[in-house]
Amino acid sequence: MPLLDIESLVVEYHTLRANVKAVDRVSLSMEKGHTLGLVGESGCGKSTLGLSTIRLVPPPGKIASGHIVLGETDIINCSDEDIRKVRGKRVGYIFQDPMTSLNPVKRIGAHFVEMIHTHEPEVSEQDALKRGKDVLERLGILPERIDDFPHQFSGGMRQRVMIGLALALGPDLLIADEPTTSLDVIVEAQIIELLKELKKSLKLTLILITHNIGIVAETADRVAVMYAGRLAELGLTDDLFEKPMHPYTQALLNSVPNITKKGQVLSWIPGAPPDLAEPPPGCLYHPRCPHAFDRCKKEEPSLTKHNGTYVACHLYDRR
Amino acid sequence: MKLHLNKKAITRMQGIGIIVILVVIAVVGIYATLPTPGPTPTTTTSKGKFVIDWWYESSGHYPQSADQAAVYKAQMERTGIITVNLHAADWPSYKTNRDAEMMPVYVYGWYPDYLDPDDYVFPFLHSQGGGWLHMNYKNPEIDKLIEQARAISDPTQRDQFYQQVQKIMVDDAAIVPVFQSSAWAVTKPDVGGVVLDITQNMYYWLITPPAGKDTLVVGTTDSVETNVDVAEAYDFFGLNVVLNTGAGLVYIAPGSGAGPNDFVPGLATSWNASADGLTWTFDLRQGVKFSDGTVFDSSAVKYSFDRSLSLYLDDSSQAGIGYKDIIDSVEATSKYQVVFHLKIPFAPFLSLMAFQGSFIVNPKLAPVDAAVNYVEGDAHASNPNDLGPYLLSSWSRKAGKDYEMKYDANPNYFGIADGYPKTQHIVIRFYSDATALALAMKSGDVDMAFRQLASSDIKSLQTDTTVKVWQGTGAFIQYICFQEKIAPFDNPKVRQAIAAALNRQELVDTVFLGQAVPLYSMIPNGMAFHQDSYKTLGDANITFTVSVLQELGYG
Amino acid sequence: MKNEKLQGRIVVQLLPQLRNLRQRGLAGWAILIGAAIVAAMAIMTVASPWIRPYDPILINVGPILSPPSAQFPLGTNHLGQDMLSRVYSGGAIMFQVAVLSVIVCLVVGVPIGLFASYLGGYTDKVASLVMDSIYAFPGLVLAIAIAAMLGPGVVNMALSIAVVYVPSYFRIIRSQVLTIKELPYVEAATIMGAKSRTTLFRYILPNVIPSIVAVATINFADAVLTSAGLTFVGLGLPVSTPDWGWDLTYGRRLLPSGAWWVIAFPGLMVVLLALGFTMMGEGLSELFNPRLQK
Amino acid sequence: MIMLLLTFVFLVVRVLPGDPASLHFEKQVSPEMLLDFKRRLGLDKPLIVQYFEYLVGLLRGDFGKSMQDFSPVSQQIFSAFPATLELAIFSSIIMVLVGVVLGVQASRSYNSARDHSIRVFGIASYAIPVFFLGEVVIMIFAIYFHLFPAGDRIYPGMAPTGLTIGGLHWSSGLFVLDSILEGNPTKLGVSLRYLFLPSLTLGTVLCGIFIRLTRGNMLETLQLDFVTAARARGIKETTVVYGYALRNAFLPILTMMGLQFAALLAGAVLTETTFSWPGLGRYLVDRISFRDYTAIQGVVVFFGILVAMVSLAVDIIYAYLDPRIRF
Repeated sequence: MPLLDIESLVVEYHTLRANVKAVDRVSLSMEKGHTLGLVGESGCGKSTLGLSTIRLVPPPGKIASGHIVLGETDIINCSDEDIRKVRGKRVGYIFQDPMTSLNPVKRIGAHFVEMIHTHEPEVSEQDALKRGKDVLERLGILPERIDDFPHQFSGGMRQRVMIGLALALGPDLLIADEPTTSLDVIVEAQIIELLKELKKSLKLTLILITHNIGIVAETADRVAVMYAGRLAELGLTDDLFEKPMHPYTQALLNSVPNITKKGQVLSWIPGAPPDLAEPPPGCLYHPRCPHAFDRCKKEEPSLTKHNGTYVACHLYDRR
Repeated sequence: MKLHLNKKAITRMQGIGIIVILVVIAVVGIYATLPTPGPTPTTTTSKGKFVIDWWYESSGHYPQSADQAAVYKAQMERTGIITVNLHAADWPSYKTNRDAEMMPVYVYGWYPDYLDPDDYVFPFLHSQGGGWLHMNYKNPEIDKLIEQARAISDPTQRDQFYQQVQKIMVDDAAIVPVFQSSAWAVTKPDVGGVVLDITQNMYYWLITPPAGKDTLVVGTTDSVETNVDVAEAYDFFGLNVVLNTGAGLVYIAPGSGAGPNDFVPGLATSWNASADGLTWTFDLRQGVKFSDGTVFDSSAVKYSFDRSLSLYLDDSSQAGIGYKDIIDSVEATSKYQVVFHLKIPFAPFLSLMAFQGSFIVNPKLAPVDAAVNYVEGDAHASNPNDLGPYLLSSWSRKAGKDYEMKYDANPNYFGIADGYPKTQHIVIRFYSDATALALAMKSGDVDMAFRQLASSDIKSLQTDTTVKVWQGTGAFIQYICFQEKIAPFDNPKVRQAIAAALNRQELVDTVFLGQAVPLYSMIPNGMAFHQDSYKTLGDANITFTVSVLQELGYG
Repeated sequence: MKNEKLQGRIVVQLLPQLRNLRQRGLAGWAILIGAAIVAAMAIMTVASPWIRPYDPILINVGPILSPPSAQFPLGTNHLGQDMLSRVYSGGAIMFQVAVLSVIVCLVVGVPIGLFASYLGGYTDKVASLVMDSIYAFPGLVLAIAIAAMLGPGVVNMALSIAVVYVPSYFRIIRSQVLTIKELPYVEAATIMGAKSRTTLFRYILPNVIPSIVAVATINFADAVLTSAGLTFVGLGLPVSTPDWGWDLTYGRRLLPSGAWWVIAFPGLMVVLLALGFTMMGEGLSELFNPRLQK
Repeated sequence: MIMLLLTFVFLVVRVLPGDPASLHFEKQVSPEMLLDFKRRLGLDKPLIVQYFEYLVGLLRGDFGKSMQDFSPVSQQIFSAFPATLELAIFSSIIMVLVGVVLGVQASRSYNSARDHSIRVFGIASYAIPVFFLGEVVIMIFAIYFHLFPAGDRIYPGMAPTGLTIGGLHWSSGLFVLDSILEGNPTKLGVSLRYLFLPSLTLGTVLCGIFIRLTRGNMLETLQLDFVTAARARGIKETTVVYGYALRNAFLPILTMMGLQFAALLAGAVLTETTFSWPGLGRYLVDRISFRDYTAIQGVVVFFGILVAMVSLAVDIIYAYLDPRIRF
């Protein structure tokens, strides 16, 4: 029984020009305690996917079809009240930019109190604060700073606070949406360390959304590669890094500098992701794919299993 | 595909939009440069139409003056030979323009001071008395007649003089009377004793309150302009406070036509004039007390007049009427007798004595060297009059306008024996305009509404069964003045032509919904010696107007 | 030579605004509708002498205060004048006042704004101080006070309104100039030794114009309302010229008699006119001032 | 700023056509009368002296003497001010409430029909002349349905006496407050009835700008990360909208309130004339027809001072509300 089960999810953005499928028939499922790395270029729909798991796709985007089931709650069809109970209580969410993710006019403590109160009204204010302090302490922030305003914290600190808020109610699932993108390298490292450590200590179920394959490599059990709103490849981290199957994945890996190899020329992916308003027929990757053959231009590849890894590419399902 | 079209459509629309804007700006711009009707204070008398620059007062000093102006314009232009450019000015500017003698044709109004025909001819037709109007009209003949008329008291002789005066008035047509406004009051049905006579006074002591009450609540839009001191007050309401809280030597019998025999005793019980009309002797009522208990006697009378004449404040009634030109001195010959020595024989002297400007103040309350002004929160100190039927018991002003006034019956009033005042307490509430007052009357907030109700309100109240509407002859007259310095208004023919083009009845019906009366003489209807002289020129006598103006080369 | 190059840059500067125009659908519609209304009214006013059934100042053409009827579609007022005719011709004064005041504002406000802010230093300080103090003050009250001193008349009304609205021009221009002054291509020009006059008129002015247009349109709307207000407090023109503001003023006195038609129609015209200008102004500023967008 | 305005007004009053003194008289007067009049008003001294005397006077709260009845203008202004203040307070309450609520509604249903209709209402309300709306409102509520009085504040007899403790006696001039202090529900009712139409009119006309402002800011803040983050933490929607977004959008609204105060006063002048509300605005208009220059000048200056004080107050509150600003 998976904790999270996403079934051919479609998320559309309605703009003046066209309806863009930001997420197109994506299916995923996650077991308790696992960590999924969700990678892909920016704009490939990974954040949208993340947000749709708590039904928080920003307008004009909306979930067009598919199922999302968390435990036994049907995320897509349950009432606003139920989904609200899910958010923060059962799913913690960490955002990309900690600088703007805290209410500038509220003290840190207020954030904790408010959150805990909304979900557990019975808890007294003191207890709530107490909890907040504990969490902060564990995240390496002096408890007394709970009375400060966000603008008095550094980026890294704020991200810790965000993590703290996300974890405060011990959620079943933690979604970290590019948690380190806006931070400098050193802080980034610290945050990642923190996440790994928390993951172990709290047996977190974690979805780590990022475009930084490096991070995925060291944290995730499984990796899902998204391209232009579709799943390109999904498999265990090791396999995927050992022998990437989808040409896109391969390109992605090649574009990462590898200090172990000497004199390696850093490669990049030619061309740009397709305009989803007028998506090309067939495989969305074929305009950039070195191995593309004419079937790719006509027929859209489906996700098929090849020794443990799911991949959507015609190279692997020859008929 | 569809979307694309839409996009283009929007763009095109906006293109059009921008163009339209430009068009609009252009059109409007051109339009704005067209000649604008700005004031041009000169009369162009070219061949063709006869153009009149016609001025009126626009800040509500006269009733519905703007409406009147609109009517005048329409009536003049009906002749087809006249074009009227209206010019408005607020009261102060209007007066400066008048003094600058730059208004060719202008409309003025008049409330009487003392009730006598003299007060309707001397200040207008007499070259000296009418100086304040700046019409530059001078006719020695009429001057002489007026002076003779005011000097003698024999009615029949005066009548003859005034007949001639009113005849010459029309021949010269220097000043054209238009209408005389009626006085109006609205009360609850069970209020009685309201007297609206030609004096324009409101005698509160004659009014009987609503059944079972001893208080009468009056609403008004009037407000004291300067103060209620005999020596300075010259506005209607200020003088009316004087009337009800003070007392004069004689009164004009309420409801009478203010004829020669209509004078009744006040503080004086009897009086007589010397043969030459230069000395007047008054025997005073005995046992009258001021509110502080001191006894009223001739010294108070002498004090009052000496004070007014020595102060002679610029905006006072005494200065306005010119008391100093009439009264030489006041002499207290005994404790209860005073003698007035006059400079000229003055027939309307009794009327002058009945006028509030001649009322008697309490010497203790009225300092000899200064006028008594409003004192915040102290009605007693604000009002030097305390011989009348009422005492001013409270008076509050807000933002320079009256807010509430209370009269209580004066225990020392000499008329108590005769059962006056009939109402013990009068409360006067001040409403900021006619609309508010009308609505207050309709909703029963007040027992009585007196001045100023708009004619449209009166009309609607007349059909209202829950109220009673009282009408009386008004002594307010309105008239048209010509600036004889400006050609061609120095020509009597032209002035007659304009007078003839008027349609007084239409004006009265349109502007005042029939609540005023056409006036064909400076001496108002209902007053002695009145004669409808201007009828000879007729109303809306277009043929006359056109013929005259054509003779002069217009049209 | 080099100037021409820079000219090219200006075009580049203005382009985004034009592209903007194509994108923002709503704003475009607002402008269009607003303009249409205003145009309609302007035309109506200009054409009134030919289309109105009666002379609007003729009295007793019908019964006094007769409600709307077949013969008098908008009824008659307290002098028996035909309201329809008055409504047709009643816009003249407002248009004149509005246009005049806007012209005055442009003539006075724009130069002051440009020079003060371009020169900076004391000129700027003093100018801003004066302008801000006027700007912060209740406009109508100031207008009333000034109009009261100047006395009635189209020009005087326009002047008193202009005094109130010059500051808003000044402010917008100033803020724009201050930003544009810093733009690289302007600095480039100065470095390349362009005369300050050239910089001001060739490079800065063109970029300020759009916002000036926007302000001017709003100013039109305000001028219309203010002139009506001035008339209402008795500082208007003589009765002889039909004017919506005047009818509103007099209508108030007729309220107790329940003659709604005397105020309703002139009032609606004023609202429409102001609305038209406002919509145009809103649209324009939405196009030109990115800050106001959304 | 006030100084500047003051000087401006002073000069306007003195320099512009028409010597105030000579305008005052009914008939042409002798020079000595004129001089006497001028002396009574201190108009005989040279301009600069008058100016400084005026300034000194102002510091003592003395606005000079009315040219009409020679009573001190300051007294008249202060007796009229409470009415205006009361009107201003109530109409700004209506203005802000209506504006903010509608604005929030609009922003929550972005681009929907509701949103557009609210926006149109906003623009329209800006384009309506106060006095026209006032007349319409009177026509409907007062003339036809007799629900509310058509004008004036409250008839004198009903004026509440305010707070009375033993012999001590204090009234603020704000009838609503006074009648509460007096503990007289009927008077409170009456005061409110008289107050309703004027403040409704003024409030409605001015709420447009708040609709636009609130809407704009809400749209921005609602898209900020911390709002999404709050939602992601499962905070209740109402809390998110009002506690988060509105709280953050409030500062600009507050600033606007400061700016709008001037517009409020201006609107009050017309509203008071329409409803014959006995406040400063009406006083000003009355005095214009008398050419009572000292009074006009007094009112204008007084308004200037008010505006300045309010904007100062706003700045202070602003600093207090925004944790990022600390002195």
